[in-house]
Amino acid sequence: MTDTITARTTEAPHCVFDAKEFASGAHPVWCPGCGDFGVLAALERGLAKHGRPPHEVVLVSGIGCSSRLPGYMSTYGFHGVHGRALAAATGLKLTRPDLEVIVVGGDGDGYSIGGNHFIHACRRNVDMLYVVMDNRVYGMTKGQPSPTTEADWDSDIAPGGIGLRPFNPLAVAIASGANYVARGFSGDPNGLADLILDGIRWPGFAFIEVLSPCVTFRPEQSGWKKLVRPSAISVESDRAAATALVLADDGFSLGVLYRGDRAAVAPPQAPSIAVADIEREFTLA
Amino acid sequence: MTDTITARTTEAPHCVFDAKEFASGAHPVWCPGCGDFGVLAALERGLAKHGRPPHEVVLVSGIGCSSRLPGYMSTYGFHGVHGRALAAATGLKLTRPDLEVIVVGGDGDGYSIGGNHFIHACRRNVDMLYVVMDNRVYGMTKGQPSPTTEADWDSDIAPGGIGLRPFNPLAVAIASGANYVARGFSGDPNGLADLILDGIRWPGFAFIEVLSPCVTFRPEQSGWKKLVRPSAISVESDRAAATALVLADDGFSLGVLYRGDRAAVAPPQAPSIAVADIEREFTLA
Amino acid sequence: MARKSLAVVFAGSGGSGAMSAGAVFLRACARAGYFGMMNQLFGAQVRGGESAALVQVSIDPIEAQPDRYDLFVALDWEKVDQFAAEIPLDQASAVLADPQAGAMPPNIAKSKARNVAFAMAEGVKHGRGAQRVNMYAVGAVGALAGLSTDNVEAAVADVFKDKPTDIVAANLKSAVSGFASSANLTLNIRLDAPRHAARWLISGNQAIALGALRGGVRFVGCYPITPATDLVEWLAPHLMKLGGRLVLGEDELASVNMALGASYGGTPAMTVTAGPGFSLMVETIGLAVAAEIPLVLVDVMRAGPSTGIASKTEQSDINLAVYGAHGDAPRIVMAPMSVADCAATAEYAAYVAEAFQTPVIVLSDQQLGQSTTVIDSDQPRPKPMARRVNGVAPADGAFKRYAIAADPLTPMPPPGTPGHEWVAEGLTHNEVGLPASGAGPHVAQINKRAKKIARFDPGEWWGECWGDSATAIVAFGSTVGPAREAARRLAAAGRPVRVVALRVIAPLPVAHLARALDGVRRVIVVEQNHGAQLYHYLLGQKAIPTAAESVARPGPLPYRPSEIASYVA
Amino acid sequence: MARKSLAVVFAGSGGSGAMSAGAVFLRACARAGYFGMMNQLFGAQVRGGESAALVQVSIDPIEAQPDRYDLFVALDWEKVDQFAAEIPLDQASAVLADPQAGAMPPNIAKSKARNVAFAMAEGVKHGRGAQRVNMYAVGAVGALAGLSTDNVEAAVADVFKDKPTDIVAANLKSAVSGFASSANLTLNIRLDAPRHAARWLISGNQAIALGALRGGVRFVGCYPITPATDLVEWLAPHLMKLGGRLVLGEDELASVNMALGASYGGTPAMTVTAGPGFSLMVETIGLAVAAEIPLVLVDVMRAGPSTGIASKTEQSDINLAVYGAHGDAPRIVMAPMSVADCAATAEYAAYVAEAFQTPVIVLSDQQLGQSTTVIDSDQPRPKPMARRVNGVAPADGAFKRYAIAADPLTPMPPPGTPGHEWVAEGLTHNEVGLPASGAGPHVAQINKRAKKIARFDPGEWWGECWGDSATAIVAFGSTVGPAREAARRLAAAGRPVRVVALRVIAPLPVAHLARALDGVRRVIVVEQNHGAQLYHYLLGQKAIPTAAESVARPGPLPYRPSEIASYVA
Ligand SMILES: Cc1ncc(C[n+]2csc(CCOP(=O)(O)OP(=O)(O)O)c2C)c(N)n1
Ligand SMILES: Cc1ncc(C[n+]2csc(CCOP(=O)(O)OP(=O)(O)O)c2C)c(N)n1
Ligand code: SF4
Ligand code: SF4
Ligand SMILES: [Mg+2]
Ligand SMILES: [Mg+2]
Repeated sequence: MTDTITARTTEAPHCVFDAKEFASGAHPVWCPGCGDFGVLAALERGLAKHGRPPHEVVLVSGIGCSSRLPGYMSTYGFHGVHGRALAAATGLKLTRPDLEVIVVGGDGDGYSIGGNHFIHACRRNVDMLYVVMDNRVYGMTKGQPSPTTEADWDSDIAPGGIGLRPFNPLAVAIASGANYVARGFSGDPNGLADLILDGIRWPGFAFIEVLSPCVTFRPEQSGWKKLVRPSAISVESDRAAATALVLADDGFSLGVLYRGDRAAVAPPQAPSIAVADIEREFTLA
Repeated sequence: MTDTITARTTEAPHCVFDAKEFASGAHPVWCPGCGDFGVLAALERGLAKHGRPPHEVVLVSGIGCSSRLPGYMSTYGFHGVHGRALAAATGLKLTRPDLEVIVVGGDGDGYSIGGNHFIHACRRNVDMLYVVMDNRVYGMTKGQPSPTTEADWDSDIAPGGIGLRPFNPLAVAIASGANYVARGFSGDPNGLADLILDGIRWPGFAFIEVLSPCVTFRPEQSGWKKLVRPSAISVESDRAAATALVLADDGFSLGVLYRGDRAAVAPPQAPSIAVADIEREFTLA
Repeated sequence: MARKSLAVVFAGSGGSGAMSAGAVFLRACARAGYFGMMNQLFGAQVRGGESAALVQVSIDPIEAQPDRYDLFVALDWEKVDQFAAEIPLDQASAVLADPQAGAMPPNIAKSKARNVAFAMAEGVKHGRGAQRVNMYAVGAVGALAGLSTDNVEAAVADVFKDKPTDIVAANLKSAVSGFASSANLTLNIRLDAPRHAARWLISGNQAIALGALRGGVRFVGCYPITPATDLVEWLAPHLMKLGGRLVLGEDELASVNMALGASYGGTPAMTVTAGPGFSLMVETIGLAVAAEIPLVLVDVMRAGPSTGIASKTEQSDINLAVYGAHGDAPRIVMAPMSVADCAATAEYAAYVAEAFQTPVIVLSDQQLGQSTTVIDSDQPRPKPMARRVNGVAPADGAFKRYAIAADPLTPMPPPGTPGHEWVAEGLTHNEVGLPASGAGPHVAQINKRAKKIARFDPGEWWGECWGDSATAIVAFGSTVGPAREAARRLAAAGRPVRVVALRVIAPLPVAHLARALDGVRRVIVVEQNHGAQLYHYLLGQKAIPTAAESVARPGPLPYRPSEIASYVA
Repeated sequence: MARKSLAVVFAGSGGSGAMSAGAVFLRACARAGYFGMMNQLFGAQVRGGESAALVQVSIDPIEAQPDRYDLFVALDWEKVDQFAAEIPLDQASAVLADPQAGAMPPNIAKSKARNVAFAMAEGVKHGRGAQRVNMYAVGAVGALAGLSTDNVEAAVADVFKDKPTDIVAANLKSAVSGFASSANLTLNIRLDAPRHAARWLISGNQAIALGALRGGVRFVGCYPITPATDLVEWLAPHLMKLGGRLVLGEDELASVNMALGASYGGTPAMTVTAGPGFSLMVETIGLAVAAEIPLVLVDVMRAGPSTGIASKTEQSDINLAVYGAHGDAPRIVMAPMSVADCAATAEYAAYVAEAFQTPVIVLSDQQLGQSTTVIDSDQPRPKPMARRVNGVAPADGAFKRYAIAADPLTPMPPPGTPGHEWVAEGLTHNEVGLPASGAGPHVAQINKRAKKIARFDPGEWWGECWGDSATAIVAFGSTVGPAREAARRLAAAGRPVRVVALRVIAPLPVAHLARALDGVRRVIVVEQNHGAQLYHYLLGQKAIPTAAESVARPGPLPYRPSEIASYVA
């Protein structure tokens, strides 16, 4: 991350932590080799660098393999129902702007059942980070095509492939108003940790799409490590240009794609009246 | 509409109707002057030109002032629950490709509660037309800001304005994969009828955002007739270019914005086995 | 002879000002010291169509729509007769109409109500400056009822306080000339002198909002839906000024999850909806149960099923409130017993949700919610209760948010508390909140939550019982008012009836209810839905005898006292 | 002495092949003519972790998990003892384990089961080429049970039919050497000779899918959810080949509305889900009720509330199925009484939905759905019923889709039918389907729909009653099997018990149930949830006496026959 970027962050770190302090110690249910391990490591490292203590951080998630992540961190967590993590996080952050709110989940949770909350979270621009572990499959339910699955990926439920052009989360995020859009790779936890730190500190709604292979149902995704390249996407503050970039990209360029300058939703105002003042409205005098 | 476009339509009209034959005769509950009257007229005219008889057409809608429209037409109709019209229409069209399926509704129904079905309908690209009567307000519930409402529009529920950048339906539709994207105006029913005809005939999912004033809760929208201009948006077959256009536009340019060349979802295949063949799978011999 | 109460309708086409007429009349009477209630009827047109303001005023509190109206004021006759079925008139009723407006429409005329000619159009023409027929009519009716011009004028000023001064002046002038014109009308609707006391003019929706604010609610996630929208519209600006926030969700799924997220953060939170939205929310209610997070859900019931009739009343969401959600998801359900009780019930709901770390559903209904009512402002209030947040920091290992101990209520420190980090968990979990799939934790946590709900004893807040007759009517919500009015009349006729109103519906306050039904030989459960939802629920809980009778019919018409009285009699 | 039945567990760490072992053993026994059932247990890891295959085989049909296992085959001991609570062993049980794998873990050892050393690792080493311990074990157990090598080899070929030939060969070889090795084992698990008949090997989920196809379902909208996913995964390719279509919705709201849209178009349609998805669907169930559109909803119940335990069984969605949705929304609810009954119940549900133009909910559960079972292939099937589509074309005016007439079932011609255009309407509507807000149409249409449901008489399809004792167990779904097995044992012990199984749960077949309970003095309602949902429902319908007893406990453990027998005794 360049100096310019750091200079625009909203908060400076107030103390320094070790990544290990962000681990809960619980043993992940993930299959050995699952990409989500890399994302967990990146979150621990990114948060350690960020410097806020675990109790000031809340990880919010829905349902899926990836959504199990909050239990593996030493922070507060909210493991809600499938697809609604962004909504819960919105209520939380709007009432507790003092907390660091990070939403995590999968492509099914976020782009399928959670799609409406995704586009509206982008639009609402509440100051939080959303990390999607995209493995282009519903892992938890044992391998069905998700919105980001390739059209021709064969599965029991869609023999021969689902036949639909995959959902483009980055294009949709930009069109919907996200203020920060990046792509990371679970196989590069340090690079991802930097993106996470950057996204946390960027004002408004920051979205990081992470390529996070499902070794069990999409073993061919182990080839992703050869496809990713860290630079082709450049930071663009222009939505049209950023869209053009992302539409032209093959989906394997990593880095920050877009950073906007929308102000995040403001915290609630300080109380200016008491309930008793309101009651007067009903009197008849 | 140019010849080139007509040449790419999927079906030719098979007989000619009068617009009146598409009216049910029921008296709309709409406030006098509501923009939706213009959309109703445009649908009647567009369908008459299209030439399929009323019984081969199904109007599908959700809930809202605009969603009342199916009852005012002489076609078949499905007036479902709030926000789910596109899903119902998808099931209908996929099983009854012989029918002309048209989905209508409002900005609340389509972009707010129905947002997930909107982006996934764009992606799924089933051959149907979706007409949104956008009045930038929840009319039926008496005037709350919708996703397309201007940030500073004052209302009881959001005094001083909701403070959010409005949702850009056209940009989101393009990012999500709609195959046809246009903007119309209820004050020009003939122009809108042409767009409707064009959208019906274009393969795949066609989306027409219609500026349709709510004279009751947004009386200032009567000024729209001075703002709309019929030409600034040109037909673009390039998604990035179309996005750039729509992001730069002030929202009042009318016409076809984007026409893609994705093939629509194919109809189901002809039966190749019988249930008895399946049963054999369970036998133990 | 003067009367104790008066029921008046102001009706007319779009633009006739029927609603303002009703509002001014109600307010003028309220200022004069009367109780009162106003309900609204609208035609099919979304806005600006014909309408009718149904106003009752009385020297006693009013909790039910009347059996009949004394007076029907036709501001004009356009499309107004469509309301006839909802406005019972009889030969003792008077219809005040302008002869210029044409003949009484047949649906009204067949009531045999007496026609009293009132040249309103002429009347306003004679005044100076712009004039309003509706205010002219209100002035006249106010005078006939025995109000002072002061009260009428102050009411006009109140109702039009946000309008430009010339408009206010024109309305005032019309009301005053109407007042004067009453001398020419032979119509005895004079009211007895009222008893004065501190009163409020409030709707059930406003009262629920106020109660929630009193109860500490500072976050609301919601999505507009009739007839709950005006609740949140009233609430939004007040909540903002109290330092809270109302967020419009993109749908009900978002709204209820936003509220749950805010509550997890430590802020008492609420969502407000009606049937269709409530149906969408039950998955998240289950999450609130499983993860033990406080939440208030207000359902302003309307006529169902599906989209039904959005603007009209019914009590048909009992099943959904009590049983909605997959799995074993016990929750608390309450219903205000009157408009006057709305604030207290909502406040109580907020406290109970917090104290028991559980969703509390408040079943209001359109009839309560949208009745603008004069109530005594001095109503009983529940004692504050709060969420337990002081957990014992673990010496080692993770904080046991979901500890299995004698007390099923385990502390839930808010995020930001050092050393108590926990994960709110909707999966079957162990004591520290990690997912678990064995029978042990599954059964232990289900028992923990069930015990918590079973331990909730509302005490005197369970409901109310009036009378000690051997015949009892059991009711809840907006049906309590008509039931009580029916009981008053039956008592007056020498046939006293007990009325048992449930404020807490689930968990059913079985012991309190049994005490209230002690000595009863005939139980009649009255409710406003087709399926007799409450009746079957009470049977299922063995709370009423199998011989209990059920009076159940759907909306959209509110129960009238005579309907209940004639069944019981 | 040979035995009538045998319960065997194959367990081991990820990669040990416990599931294939179980599948081969079950299939080999089935081929030999035995009945059987297999259930699966998995560790916490999403995939590839430790697992156990629970297999029972018998000369009689099997409908319940056993009280205890005769044999535990440890392919290795890694993490396997976590399953101990779910695999009852006792001193009469044998544990077949390789001494090389180490000592028996304490949770298993404390059962006092006899350890039978079986040098599997050594055994496979001595064979030629690549070898599999799991198949070696199956071969040995098969031989001990008295199967022929032919049956074992054919079963291996069946189970591995999609694998490359070298893999199949290696597995075959191991099974054969294992078969031979059995001679060295002193373990008497020899089965009685079976009775042969036409049989199927099928899971409840597959059987429901098959039943739906038989019933004419040609469109499915769904969203993956455990334990319903394998149902739709099996269904999808078959549906395609039958000219139908399965669409993966973006969520359950989409799925159920897609199905409803397809159904409106004239195609029998279904959605398939589990608790969380079902909760999301209830708003649309209400629409299907109000607009009178056929729909089959299959809920494969799992442990709740909220996300609960996705992979384990419970019967806790009765409340949601019977009562879920706002407003008066009566619907039909059914449950298969066994795996063998799944196809018939699903087929029946499809017919009833079509014929009664209404949503029909099929409550299956994980225990039924994911039990791979040997059943007699010749099961009773329901008579086809179809949707009424031939409406009378109106001479003038619109087609009266929602006509109020003596017969509440009014024709619903599919779109495309000239002259019968109608709008499916979820608002309160008049006879032609236009929104209406008066009491008249509201009450008339609610009555129409209620009458329709009330007229549904399932006849002999209501459920079943076995026995005529004065003590009756009432059960449904996967609890019927254990109840019947308990009854068999009690009868054998000279204490006969009647078992009453409900296939139709709502509307409650009150008359049929009353007949089934005729002469009963003691009623015991057995169900698998905490809240005694069925019990309270039956009480609420006055279908059982208030003295009826409730046996209700949550999942995730299935009921075992002894549990029910010891309560009853
Ligand atoms: C309402 C609801 N519907 C469906 C499910 C079943 N379900 C659990 S996780 C999941 C998809 C997970 O996919 P994704 O978010 O991509 O996570 P992954 O497992 O791939 O990390 C589904 C469909 C559920 N738990 N709740
Ligand atoms: C599930 C559900 N939530 C909320 C509502 C209430 N509701 C009815 S229409 C509507 C919004 C309508 O807005 P829009 O789609 O823009 O239509 P318009 O009335 O403006 O034409 C809402 C929120 C409902 N009927 N169902
Ligand atoms: S199934 Fe896939 S996504 Fe889930 S834990 Fe295993 S590798 Fe990861
Ligand atoms: S409220 Fe607005 S959108 Fe609704 S009918 Fe009236 S003008 Fe049209
Ligand atoms: Mg995934
Ligand atoms: Mg709108």
